[in-house]
Amino acid sequence: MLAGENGAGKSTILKILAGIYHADAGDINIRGEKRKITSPEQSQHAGVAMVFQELTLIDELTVEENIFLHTEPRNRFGLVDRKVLRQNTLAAMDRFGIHLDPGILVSRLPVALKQMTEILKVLVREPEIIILDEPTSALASQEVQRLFTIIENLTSLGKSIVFISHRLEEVFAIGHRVTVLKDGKNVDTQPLQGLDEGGLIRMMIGRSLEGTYPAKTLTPNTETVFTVRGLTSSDGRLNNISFDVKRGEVFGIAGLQGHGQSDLLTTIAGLKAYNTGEMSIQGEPYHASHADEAISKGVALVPSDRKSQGLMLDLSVRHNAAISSLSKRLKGIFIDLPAEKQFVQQTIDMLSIKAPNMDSPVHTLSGGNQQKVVLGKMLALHPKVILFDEPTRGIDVESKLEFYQLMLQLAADGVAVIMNSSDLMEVIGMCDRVLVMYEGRVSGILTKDEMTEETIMRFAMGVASQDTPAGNAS
Amino acid sequence: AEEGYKVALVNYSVGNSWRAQMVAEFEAEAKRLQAEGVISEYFVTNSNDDIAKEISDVEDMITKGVDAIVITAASPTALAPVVEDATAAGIKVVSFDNVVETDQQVATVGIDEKEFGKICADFLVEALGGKGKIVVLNGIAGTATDALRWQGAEEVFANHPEIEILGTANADWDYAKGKAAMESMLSAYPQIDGVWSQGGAMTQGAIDAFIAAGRPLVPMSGEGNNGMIRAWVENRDKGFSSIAPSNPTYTSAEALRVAIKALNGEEVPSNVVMDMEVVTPENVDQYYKPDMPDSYWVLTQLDDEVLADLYK
Amino acid sequence: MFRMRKAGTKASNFKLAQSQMMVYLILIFVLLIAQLASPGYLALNHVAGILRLSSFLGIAAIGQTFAILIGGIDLSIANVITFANVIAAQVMSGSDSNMLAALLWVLLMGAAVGVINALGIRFLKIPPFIMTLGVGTIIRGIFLIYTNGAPKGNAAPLLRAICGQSMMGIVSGIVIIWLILSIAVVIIQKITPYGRQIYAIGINEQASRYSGIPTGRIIFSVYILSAVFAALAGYFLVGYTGTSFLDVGSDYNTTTIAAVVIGGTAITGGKGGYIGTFAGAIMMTVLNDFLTIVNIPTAGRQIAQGFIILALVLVYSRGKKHNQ
Amino acid sequence: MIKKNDNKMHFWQRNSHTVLIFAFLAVLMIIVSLFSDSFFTERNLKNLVLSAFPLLMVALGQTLVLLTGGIDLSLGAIVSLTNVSCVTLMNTESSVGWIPALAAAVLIGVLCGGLNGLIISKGRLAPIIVTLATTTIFEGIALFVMSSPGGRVHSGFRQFFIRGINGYFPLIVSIVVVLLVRMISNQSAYGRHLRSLGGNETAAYSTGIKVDRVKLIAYILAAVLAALAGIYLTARMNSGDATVGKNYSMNAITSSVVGGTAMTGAIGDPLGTVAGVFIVTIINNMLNLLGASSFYQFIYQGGILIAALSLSALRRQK
Ligand SMILES: Nc1ncnc2c1ncn2[C@@H]1O[C@H](COP(=O)(O)OP(=O)(O)OP(=O)(O)O)[C@@H](O)[C@H]1O
Ligand SMILES: Nc1ncnc2c1ncn2[C@@H]1O[C@H](COP(=O)(O)OP(=O)(O)OP(=O)(O)O)[C@@H](O)[C@H]1O
Ligand SMILES: [Mg+2]
Ligand SMILES: [Mg+2]
Repeated sequence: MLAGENGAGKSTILKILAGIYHADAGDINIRGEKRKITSPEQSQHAGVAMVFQELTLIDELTVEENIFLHTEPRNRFGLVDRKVLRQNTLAAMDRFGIHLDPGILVSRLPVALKQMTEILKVLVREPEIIILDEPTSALASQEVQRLFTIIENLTSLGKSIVFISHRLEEVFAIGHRVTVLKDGKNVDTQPLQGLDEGGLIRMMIGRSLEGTYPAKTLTPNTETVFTVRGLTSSDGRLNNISFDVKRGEVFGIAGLQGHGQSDLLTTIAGLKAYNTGEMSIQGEPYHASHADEAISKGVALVPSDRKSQGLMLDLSVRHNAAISSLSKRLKGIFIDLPAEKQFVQQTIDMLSIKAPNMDSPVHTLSGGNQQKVVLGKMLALHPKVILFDEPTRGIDVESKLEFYQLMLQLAADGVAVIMNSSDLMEVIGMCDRVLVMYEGRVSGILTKDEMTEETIMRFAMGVASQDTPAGNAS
Repeated sequence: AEEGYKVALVNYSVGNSWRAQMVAEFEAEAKRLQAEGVISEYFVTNSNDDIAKEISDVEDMITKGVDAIVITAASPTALAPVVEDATAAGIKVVSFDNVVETDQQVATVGIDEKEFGKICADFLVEALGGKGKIVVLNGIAGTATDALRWQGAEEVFANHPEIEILGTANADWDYAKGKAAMESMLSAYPQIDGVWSQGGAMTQGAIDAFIAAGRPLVPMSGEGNNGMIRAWVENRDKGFSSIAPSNPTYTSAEALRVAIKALNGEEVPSNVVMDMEVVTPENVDQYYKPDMPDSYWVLTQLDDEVLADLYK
Repeated sequence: MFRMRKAGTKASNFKLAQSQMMVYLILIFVLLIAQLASPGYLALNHVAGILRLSSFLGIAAIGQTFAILIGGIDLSIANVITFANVIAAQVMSGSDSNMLAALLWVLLMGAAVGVINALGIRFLKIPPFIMTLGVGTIIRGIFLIYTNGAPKGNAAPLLRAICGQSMMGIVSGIVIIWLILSIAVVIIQKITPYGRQIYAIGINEQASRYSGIPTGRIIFSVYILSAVFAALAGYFLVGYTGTSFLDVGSDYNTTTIAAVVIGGTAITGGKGGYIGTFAGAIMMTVLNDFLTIVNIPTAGRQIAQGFIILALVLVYSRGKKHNQ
Repeated sequence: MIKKNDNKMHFWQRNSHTVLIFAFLAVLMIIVSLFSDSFFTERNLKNLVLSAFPLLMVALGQTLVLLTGGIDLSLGAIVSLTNVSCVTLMNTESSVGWIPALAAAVLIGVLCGGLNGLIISKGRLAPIIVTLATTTIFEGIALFVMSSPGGRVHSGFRQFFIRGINGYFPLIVSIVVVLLVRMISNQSAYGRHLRSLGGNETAAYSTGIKVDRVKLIAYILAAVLAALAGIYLTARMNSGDATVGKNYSMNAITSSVVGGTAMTGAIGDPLGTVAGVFIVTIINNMLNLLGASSFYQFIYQGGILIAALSLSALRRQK
C-alpha cells in the first residue's frame, strides 16, 4: 500500500519503477537484485507492470487489441492471430472474472470499464510486481470487490502488489503494509495490522481529522431550487426522469455503470440534446442546447474525465482556472490581468491546490490537484445549479473533507447541488436524498433514512423500484 | 471524314494570361474551322502543371477517338511515350510551345527558343557596347524553355568576356518573383548595367523594382506582354530601351492548322519553325495597345472582338 | 525531496515562454551573418525593403497563425490571395476613388470563403487540411472562370504609393499598416477572452466546450478571420504588383505555415502566437533574399533553405520527451 | 452489463466507411458511364489503372504515415528524386542495366524516408514541418541530379513494366502491394503499434512500444512506396523529370482521407485508400471524357471531393 496526500509523489515514484521517469539517484532492487530501469521495456523485462492513474488505452483499438498490445499472439506468418487473440482474451476474462465485450472499441466504454480493461491488460502480462495507481477511483463497489478478489488470488500466488488509493477503507481491506509519502519523502512504512484509519491519517497529514464526512448543520427546507420533469432523450438513454432539488440539500445520483447517470448530468448541462421534458431553476424555465448557454444560465458541470473533459493539460493553472469565468474579470474588452491573478491565487488557497506556481502547465500537477483546478474553474462561476460527476476521484482524505464542506456551503447558499458518485459510502455520507437510476429510468429516490449500501444496490440492479418498497422486495 | 474531324488541344496549364490567350487562339481557329465544316468537334484539356495527369489526358483523348491532337507538354520527354501511342493509334499529333521530343509525331511547331535567348543577348551586348555588368532573370528551373533560352544567351556572352554576369535568379517568369529578386540584387550590386531576362512577366517586375529603388533604368530584354511594353513606352524618353522577341500565343492555332493539313494528307515538314516576331524600339508603337490590360500579349491573331471578350 | 530528471517540466515552461523570443535572437544572428557575407545588407533602405516584402507574408500569416493556434490549418490562403488580387485590380481599375469599394469586395469575398471553410469543418467534420485544400481548388476554378485566365485592371496610384518603397521618409506605408495590425492581433491573442478561448480550444476542444466556451462559433470566426487576412494580403499585393497575376498567391500556403512554425507556434495548436510569426515572416523573407544575393543556383538554394528551416525548428520547437 | 458479442455489428462499426466509399465510387462510375460509352471499355479501364498506379503507391504510403498520427508532405519530392535518379543511373545498353538503377532508387527511398523518420522521432519535431522542409531539400537534389528533363530508359524494362503480362503487370503489382500494405496495417503486430501511436503516443510508449522505431519504419515504408511510384513513372515517361512528383503529396493525402483515414491517426484502412485513389483519378478521367471546360474542372474536382468527404460526416452524425 502506498498512501499520502495529493502531490506527495506516489505516482512519481511508481512511474520511475515503470520506466517512465528516470531516477537521478538511488537503486532499484527486485528480488534482491539490482536492476537498471530506464524504459518501459526494461521495466517489463524486470517483471513490473503498472496500471497508471491516467488511463493509457488506445481509444481506436478494441478491448482485446488493447489488452494484448505489444504482446500480440502471432501466427506462423508473423501476423496477429485473431482467433488466438480472442481465445486468450476470453480465457483471461474468465480467469480474472472481468467480463467485457472483447471486440468493442475502447472509446465506446465508460471510464469504469476502461479501467477494468486497463487492469486486465496488466494482468495478462503475468508480471511479478503489479503496480496499481488509484485503480478504484472510477470503480463502483462491486467492481472494487472483484478487483480485491483478483488481488488476493495474486498475492496468494506470491506476486507483489503495490496499490495506491485515497479510499482508506480499501487500504485496510486488502493491504498488508503501508508506506506513507509526504512531499516526496518517505514518512514511514508500517504493517496495517494494528493501525487504524485515524493513525493512518495522522501519518499522512501529521494531525488527525474529525471523521471522513463533515457534520451537517443545516436541514434542507422545502423551497425548491431546481426541477426536472419528464426528461427523455431520443437515444433512449434517458427515460422520463423527474426530480426536485431543495434549498440546502445535496442531491445524489447513483446507479450501476452505464445506466445513464452521466447522460443525465451532461443533458442538464446542455452537452446532450433531449427530446421532451422541462426544467426550471428557482421557478424560471430553463433550457440549454449548448454548454456555454447552460453556463451563462447558471448551470455548471464538473465532468468525470478531467483529462479529456476538464482540463487543457498544456495550459497553465491560471489559464485553466480562469477560462470559464473570463467575462467576470474584464476591463473594457480586455482581460484584467491583476484581477485574474488575484482570483487564481484565491482559488489556489481556498482549495489548497499544490502547484509550483500558477503559471506552470496544469499537467505538472498531481492527479488530485488537477481535479481541484477543475473544481475551482466551475466554482468561479457562482452557479445556481452545480452538477458533480465523480467529483472526488483521486482526491485525498483531507482535501475531500474540505471539498465536502464546500459542497455544504454551496447548498446552504441556495445552490442546487447534484452529485453523481459511484462511491456509495460517499453518497450515503453526503447526500440528503439520492436518485437511483436503472436503464435510464428513475428506479427510486431514497431519503437519508432509507439509504444503505444494500438498498441502493437493490434499486440500481432493478430488483426494487419505487412501487415495490425497498424493504420487502426480494 | 465526311462530317469533319475531331481535334483536341492538350494543354498543361492555364495559370497565366499567355496560356489563356493561347487557348483562346486555338478555340478561335477551331471555331472557324468548325464553321467551314472541316472539324466537327474540339476538346481542350488542362493538366494543371501535372505531368502524370497530362499523360492520362492524352490517353483519354485516344479513348475518345479524336483524329488529331495538338499538345503543349509539361515535360518534353515524359510525354513522348504516350504521344507515340497516339501516333500508333492513327492520331495526327502536333506539338507546339513546349514541344515533345519524339519523331513519332507529325510535326513540332514553335519559335526557336535558343534564338530567343540569342536575340536578347545580342541586344544587350550592343546596348552596352560589349562591356558591362549584368544580372540574369531565368524562368522555371528544370524546364526545357528555360534551358534553351539560356543556352542561346550563353553562347553570345561566351564571346564577350567583358560582359560580367553578377548574379542569376530563377524567377519563374513571374512578376512578383521577378520584382523581389531584382530588389535583392539591386541592394546587393551597386552597379547593374543591364538585365538579361527570359521575359514572361519578369521584366515588368524588374523595371518596377528599378523605379521603386530610384535607380536609373538600364537596358533589359523582355517578352511581348502589354504591361512590359507599356513600361517601355512610358520610360522611353528616360532612355530606357528593350527588345521583345516573343513566343506568340497563336502557335496553338498554327499547330492546329498543321494538324489539319496532315489530316488532309498534305505534306508537312517535321519541324515548323515560326518566324520570330520581335518587338524592337523601332516598331514598339505598332504593338502597344494602351487600352488593353497589362496581362494582354501583343503578338496575336485574335480579332479585337474576341480579345475584348477575353479581357472583358 | 528525491530528485528526478524532469526534461520537460521547468525546462519546457522556459522553452515555451522563450521560444518566441528565441526567434528574434536567431533573426538578429541571421541578419548579422548576412551583413558579414554581403556588406551593406543592413543598410537602412535594404532593411526597409525587406520589411516591406515581409509585410505581405506577415499579413497573410496572421490568418494562418489563428488557424494553426486553434488546432487547424488553412490551405485555401494561396488561392484566396490570388482571387483577392484579381478582384482588387479589376474593381480598382487604376483609380483611387475605387480603392474602398475594392477593399470591401475583397473582404466580402474573404469572409464568404471563410464561412464555406468553416461550414465544412464544423458541420461536415471534414479535416481542415482537406477542406481548405478543396475549397482552394474551387476558388481557383471560380477566378479562372471570372477572368477567363486573362486578368485585367490596375492598382490605384494611392495603393501603389502605400505599398511602394517609402512613403514617410524611409518606411513604406504597408509596413506601418502591418505593424498596427500586428499589435492589434497580439493584444487580441494575449489579453482578450477571445484570444484565451482560441488557445484553450487549440489544446483541448472537448474540455473547452465543457468549460462553457462557444467552441463552434469561435472556430467559425477563426476560419473567417484567416480568409479575410489572406484576402487583405491579396489586396495589398496589387499595390506591389501593379496589376493582377494568376499565380501571385501560389507560394503562400507553404510560406505562411513556415513563418508561423519558425515563429515558434506549435503546429498542433494552442501554443505560440503572432509575436513569433512576425519574426518568422521576416526570417522567411531574409532567407529568400539572402540566398538570391549569395547567388547559388536554384537547386542549391532549395537544399539550403530546407536545411535552414529544419535547423531553426530544431532549436526551439521540439516536442516533449516521452520519459520526461 | 455485458453486451453479447455481436460480430456483425463490429464489422460494420469498423468497415462502414470503406463500404460507403466503395459505394460512392460505384455510383460515380455508373454516372460517368451513362454519359460516356467509352468509360467501361477495356482500354479505358486499363488506362485508369495505369494512371492511378503512382498515386496509389504514394497514397498507400501516406495512409501508413497518417495512421501514426503523422503526415508526409515530401512523398511527391521523393517520387521526383527517385525518378531522376533511376533514369540517370540506368544503363540502356546492358540487358541488366536496369537492376542497379532500380536498386538505387529503392535505396534512395529508404534514405529519404529514414531522414524524415529520424528527424521526426529523434528530433521530436512535428511531421508536417519536417517534411515541408525536406520537400524543398529533395526537390533541390532532384534538380541537381537532372537540371532539365531528359534521359533514356532501358527499353526491356520499360516494355515489361507497362506492357508486361498482357499489360496487366501494373494491375498485378497494385493488387500485391495493396494486399501487402493492408496486411501490415490491419493484421500485423506492427500495424497495431502503428495505430496505437496515432491513438495515444504516450500510452503506446508506456506499454513498452518502441515508438521511435515504429515511426521510423512507417516513414521508410512510405518513402519506398513513393520510390516505386518514381520507378514506375520512369518506365511510363521513358525519361526523367525533376518536377514530376510535385502534386502527389497532396493528392495522396486527399485520397487517403476520402478513403476514410483520419488525419488524427489510428483510424483507416488501405482498402478505403484504394477507393479514394480511384475517385480522385476518375474525376479527372470523367472530366476529360465528358469534355468539361478546363476552368470548370477545378470546381467539379473540389465539389466532388467535398461530397465524398461529407459521407463520413453523415455516418458520424447517426
Ligand atoms: N512533470 C512534472 N514536472 C514537475 N513536477 C511534477 C511533474 N509531475 C508531477 N510533478 C509534481 O510532483 C509531485 C508529485 O506528484 P505525483 O503525481 O507523484 O503525486 P501523487 O502522490 O500521485 O498525488 P495524487 O494522489 O494527487 O495522484 C507533485 O507536487 C507534482 O506537482
Ligand atoms: N458492459 C458494457 N459493454 C459494452 N458497452 C457498455 C457496457 N456498459 C456500458 N456500455 C456503453 O458505454 C457507453 C457509455 O456509458 P456511460 O458512461 O454513459 O454510462 P453512465 O450512464 O455514465 O454510467 P455511470 O455514470 O455510472 O458511469 C454507453 O453507450 C453504454 O451503452
Ligand atoms: Mg497520483
Ligand atoms: Mg460515467
